[in-house]
Amino acid sequence: MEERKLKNAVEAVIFASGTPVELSRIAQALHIGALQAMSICDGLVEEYEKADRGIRIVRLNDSYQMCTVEEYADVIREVMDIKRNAPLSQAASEVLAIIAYNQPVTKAFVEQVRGVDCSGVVSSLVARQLIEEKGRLELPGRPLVYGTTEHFLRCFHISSLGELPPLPNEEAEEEA
Amino acid sequence: MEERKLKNAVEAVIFASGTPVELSRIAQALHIGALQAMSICDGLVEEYEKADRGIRIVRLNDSYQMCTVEEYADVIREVMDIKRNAPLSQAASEVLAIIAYNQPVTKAFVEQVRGVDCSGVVSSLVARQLIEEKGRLELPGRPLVYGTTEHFLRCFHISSLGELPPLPNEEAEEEA
Amino acid sequence: MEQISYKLDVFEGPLDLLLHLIEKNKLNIYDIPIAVLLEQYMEHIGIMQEQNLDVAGEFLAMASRLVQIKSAMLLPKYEEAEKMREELSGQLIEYQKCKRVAKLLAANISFDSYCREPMKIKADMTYKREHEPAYLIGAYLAAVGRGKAKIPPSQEAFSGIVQRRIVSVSSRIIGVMRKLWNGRSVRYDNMFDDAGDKSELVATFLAILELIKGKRVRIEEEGGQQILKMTVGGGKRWKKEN
Repeated sequence: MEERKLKNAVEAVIFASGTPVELSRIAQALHIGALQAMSICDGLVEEYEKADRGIRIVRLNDSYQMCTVEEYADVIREVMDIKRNAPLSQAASEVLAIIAYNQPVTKAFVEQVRGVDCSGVVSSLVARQLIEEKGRLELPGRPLVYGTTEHFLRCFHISSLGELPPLPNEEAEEEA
Repeated sequence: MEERKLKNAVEAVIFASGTPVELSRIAQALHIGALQAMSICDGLVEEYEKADRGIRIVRLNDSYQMCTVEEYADVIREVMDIKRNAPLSQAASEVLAIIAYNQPVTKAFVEQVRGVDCSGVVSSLVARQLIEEKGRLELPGRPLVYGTTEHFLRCFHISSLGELPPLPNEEAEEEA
Repeated sequence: MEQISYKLDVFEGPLDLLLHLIEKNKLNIYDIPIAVLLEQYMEHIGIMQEQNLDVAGEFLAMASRLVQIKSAMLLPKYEEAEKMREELSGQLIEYQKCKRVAKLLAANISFDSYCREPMKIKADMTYKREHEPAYLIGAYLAAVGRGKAKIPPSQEAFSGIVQRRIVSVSSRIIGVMRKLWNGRSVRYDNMFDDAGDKSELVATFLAILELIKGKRVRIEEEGGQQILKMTVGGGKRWKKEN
């Protein structure tokens, strides 16, 4: 397939999938190497970005997803008749912060840091697809551990956890 | 809203909707007239067409919809196929096993065993035709009960539920 | 306006409240004056209770922890108290950091970007892989834990825990003794006649055991029936004690 067609095929695949598509799956379906697939995908991301459009492509870990630009959220909500997503409560953002920076982590750990029961908040974050189960610890009781999702990366405008802002005190240490 | 932003907003709306969007809804949400809305939409259709891309916008009566270019249908199908062929996640296999050994069983039962919400996993197992609804319990709320399917038997190389491998503790009880 | 001041009184937990008090009173988080903090904390708990706010168990647990540290500091051996105080201070610093990061997250997270549903192509999602049956055992054990299948208990099993009425054994000791007063003898079975529920039954039984062990009552057999009697003198001693 020629370069132009490959790029179009990738665009079509990312569009059709809706959910994030792994790079490896794109490469496999197009019978091309992972490196070539990556360069096509990153090229598309850039092209969308530059063109100032209503939709864009984001990279989330090793996956790509097409989504709308935030600016047009009000119009979308009106046409599709959907409600604005409630902002995170203080409790939810605290739990999310602990999980984001310590993952994978048990609910018990989160509760120890916050000093209160967090079951309700944890399940609501799972329901909002910001965190998910990441297996169990080989400890008595075999507790579940949680981590953040790709949806979290997208909502936070980063491509990987490595891009999370540094913790406040780490910054201070660096300055010192 | 300036012309450029209007066009972006329309693009975002048509993308996010998935199903065809009526011109009147677009005009209403953008607070513009039907004629202006139509000229923006038709402009977008043309722009996509000219650019030779993987996705395009089509007009159906008075609605607009974004879809992939037919040429790339095979690649899309292949990517979706790879997705459907993805192995069961840890959570999915746990839920499947609990249902297999305790069927017919409610989602609430599964959630009590695992200690977490399982709605997403249960519906994905239904979509993958490994489990199905098996009626309702005569209890308050008349909860649905789930059981495994015949497709499940095939995937796990058994011809009936009686052939499910015995669980270790049941074995121990029989020996005792 | 009342709404707002009410909202200010709601804390995420005891650590949140402690941080608030430390900031308000400009206390040193690295060298917490426990007595001052405890006093402020209790005052606040009192206000919460006055406003009929639901004071969660965690707040009360923290109160007793502060009391414990404070009293340990009165002891000549100070190290234990110092350790507890450092632990609390460490926890508060950690939580303070968590709050800062949470603010940063909340400020930068946006739910305004929308994606679309996967395109509906005729593809059926039927699972295409195959597994050996033993795969299921592994998954089952992973879910319930090796060895014991944790099957959810029935609804009634909880009622005993949730709705249990606490019946003290000593109250039943008094009840048993009353029945046997003045040398009366009572059939063993009849001792349980007025027991309203399981808790009371158990408490009565324990009370009888306790009394037999203390040689206050004895069980005799009369005509195939178990009769409970007070041992000589037992009654008087019991009366004196009361």
